[in-house]
Formats: sequence, structure tokens, C-alpha cells
Amino acid sequence: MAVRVQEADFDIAAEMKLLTRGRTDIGAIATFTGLVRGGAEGGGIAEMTLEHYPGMTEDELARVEAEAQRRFDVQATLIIHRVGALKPGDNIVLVMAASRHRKAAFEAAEFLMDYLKTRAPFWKKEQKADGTAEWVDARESDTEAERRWSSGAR
Amino acid sequence: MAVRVQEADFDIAAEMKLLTRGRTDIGAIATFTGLVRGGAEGGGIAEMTLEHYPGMTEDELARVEAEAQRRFDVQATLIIHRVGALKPGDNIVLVMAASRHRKAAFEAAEFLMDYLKTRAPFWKKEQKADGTAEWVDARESDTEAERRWSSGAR
Amino acid sequence: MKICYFAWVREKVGRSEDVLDVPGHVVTVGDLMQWLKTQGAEYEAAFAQAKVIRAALDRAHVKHDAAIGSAREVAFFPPVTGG
Amino acid sequence: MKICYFAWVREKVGRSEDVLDVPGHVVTVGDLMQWLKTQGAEYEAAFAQAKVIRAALDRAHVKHDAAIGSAREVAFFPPVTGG
Repeated sequence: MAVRVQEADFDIAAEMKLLTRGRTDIGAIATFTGLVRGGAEGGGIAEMTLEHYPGMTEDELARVEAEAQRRFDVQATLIIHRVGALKPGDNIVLVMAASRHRKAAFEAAEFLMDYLKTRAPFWKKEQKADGTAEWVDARESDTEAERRWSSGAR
Repeated sequence: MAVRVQEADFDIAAEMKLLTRGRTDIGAIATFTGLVRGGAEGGGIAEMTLEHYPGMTEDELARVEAEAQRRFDVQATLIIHRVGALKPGDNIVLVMAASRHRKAAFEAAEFLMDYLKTRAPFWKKEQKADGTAEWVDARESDTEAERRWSSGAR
Repeated sequence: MKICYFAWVREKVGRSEDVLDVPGHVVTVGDLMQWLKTQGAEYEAAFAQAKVIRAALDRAHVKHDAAIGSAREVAFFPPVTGG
Repeated sequence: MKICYFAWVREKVGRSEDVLDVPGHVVTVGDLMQWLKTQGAEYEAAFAQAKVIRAALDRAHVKHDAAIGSAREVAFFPPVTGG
């Protein structure tokens, strides 16, 4: 159970070791890593800046994590989200869910991402190779992805 | 697109770097790591031995991976499975799926695990703390998990 | 009352926060956006599409009809795009 | 014909592979298991619950009614438990 917002990069192997250290009750760890994509040729992305709402971000991520712990049979979870200036190929976010079995681990990791995407106060701005800059629009598919967790569809 | 069967441990961070090196078209990586669980008190597990069918294992994993590539919009996948003697807490398997978007990455990783669990010729034998040893029974839930990919339920 | 702005709301307003005395007829978060629109061209531009703007009271998401009550910090921002 | 055994099938047979001359009436994988059961107590024990045993021909999964044909390698093993 940990939530971090940081400019620095993260090491997924080190985080996983921390999460499992000294315990042998974990049989399954599902993770998700989000990375900056370079975008299409020409309109390619030179840099991405991640802004957030300090204080609310940590509160919201902790709420999301607590909700995952309540819903799924998970022993440990982790959310790390970077802020600041990032380049194509850089890590943005890491989510990790550890459980006895793989189904709960996968479901919890997906849930964490779906909720984070619609609730955690982060905003991406893309600086294009041609010098223009644009705030990334929210995707309707993210709202739909979140909604399935309340519709009883799964 | 890579499949490895090995006695040595793996480093998930190093594998992820290899998978993404030099490319900026990957936005999402879902992974699954399976670990040896210690089991309940008393009946605890001292060691686990993983046997496999050399030759067929690699063929079957390659088939599973090719099927995932055909079904999902993934740019890269990886399966590493360990064999030999393992202790509680040790890594057994690593599955990785990289895509532009998170939905395909998660689905491909789950698919790889579900198929691997029912098709790849590995067998686990548990050495208990009390000196007895037992072959692990196949779980019906694994067969069900595989079946959902052909039933059109998703 | 402290009012915070993020992303393009912040850029349009031209600053990241205000401390303002808000008139008594401003009861809900939606009322506050309507009142801000009358406070200058930059606010008018920022809140022109008030419907798409999200709000938080004391760092928790709320809808536009939420009463501000005794909240100490109101925030306005576009739909979030992290992850 | 090369016949391979894995996991508890291997342990019960007492070796990991055989090279055997199989009589002509053995056509399918199921036939082969029935014939093996007549080849000694260790085979009888290994194939007592033939229904739960899985098979592969030349390293690909097959059902018990699959014809062995010109396969060079037949394998018998319990349901897999990797992952």
C-alpha cells in the first residue's frame, strides 16, 4: 500500500522486490507501465509535461488504492506517477498489484489504472516537434473503462 | 516476440528495457509475474521443482505467443518460464505485453497466462517441510480461464 | 476563499491561484464559475465552456451543483489526463 | 517408436523414455496406452487412470483418439501445472 508522485524515474524490479520482501504468501503480481509515445511522423511529440494538483493527487491515489484493496483479494498494491518534463519512451506511471492468485492481481491492476485515469488530477501537455503545444484531451474510452467497474458488467 | 525457458532468475526491469529499446511507439506494458508461494503453516512448502518437456515447451510457448499477436494489437510480447528447483518467494514466470494502449496490453498478458497455464508442458512438484513431496494438481479454474477466450464472452 | 486553477484553465486565467472575497449569492461551485466569468476577460475566456470544467472542494472531486459551504479551497481544471 | 513420460507418469513408469516396437493393432494414442498397460506392473500403475493422462505427438497436444500415424515421438503426461 503505497502511493508516490515524483519527478524521478522508477525501477520496476526494485519496486517489486520491495513489495515482496520477506513474504512468501504472494503468488501473482500484475503490473502496468505507461510510457510517453512519440506520436505520428511529422506531428511527432518532442516533450510531454505532466502537471498535477499537489495534495489532491496523493489523496485521490490513496482513495483509489484503498478502494482496490476493498474490492479485490490483494495483499499489496503500489502506484507511482511521474510529473514534470518527459520525453518519448520515458515512463509515466507504474501500477502494481500482488495477490495469491492471478485473477485478483490482474483485476486490481486494471481497476487501479481505470480509476487513476479518470480521477487522479494529472494533466498532460504535449510539445510537438513543430513547436506547437497542446493539452491532451480526455478520452471517452477512459470514462467507459472506469464505468464498467460500477455497472456489474464484470 | 521472445520465448525463453531457463533455470536462471530474470530481471523484469532489464527485460522491459530490452523490449522497448529504441522505440517510442509503445504506450502501455502489462506484465505478470508468478512466484512460488510458501503455503499454509505446518504443511508449508520447502522447495518446488519445475519439470518440463524440452522442445515441446518452446514450441508451445511460441504458438501461444503467435496467437496473442494475432488476436491483440500488441507490438511486442515476452514469455520467460523457469525450470528446476525453486524456493518460496522465487520467480517462476514472467509474461509481458506491450501495446499502444492499455486495454490490448492487459488483455494480451492475461491471454498469454491463461493459455500458458493450460497448454505449456510444465509440471510442478512440491517438497513439503515435513519431507513429503507431491505433484501439484491442475486447477479446473485454469481450464475455465482459458475457455473464456474461445466462448466470445469477452 | 482560495481558488486554484490547473492546466488550460490556469493558462487562460493567467495565474495558478486567487484569494477572493466572493459575494453571498454564490452558493454552489457552478455559481462561482458564473460569477468568475464576470470578473474580467481572462476569466470569461477560461470559463466560457464551463460545462467541461471539473471542480474540487478541499481536494475532493465535486459536481457543479455542490454547495461550497465552508470549503477553504476550490479548484477548477479540465478532465484529467494522467496515466 | 520413442515414447516419453513426464511428471508422475514418468515416476510410475520408472524411466523418462522408452524405444519400443509397437504391434500393428495399435492405431491411436489411446490404443497405445491400453497396450502399454499390458507391458508390466509399472505401466499398469502409470496408466491405471488413462483418462486423466494427456498426450502429445511429435511435441503437439493431441486427443486420445488421434492416430499415431508416422509420428516419431509420443509423450504421456498429467495435465500441465506451469505458470
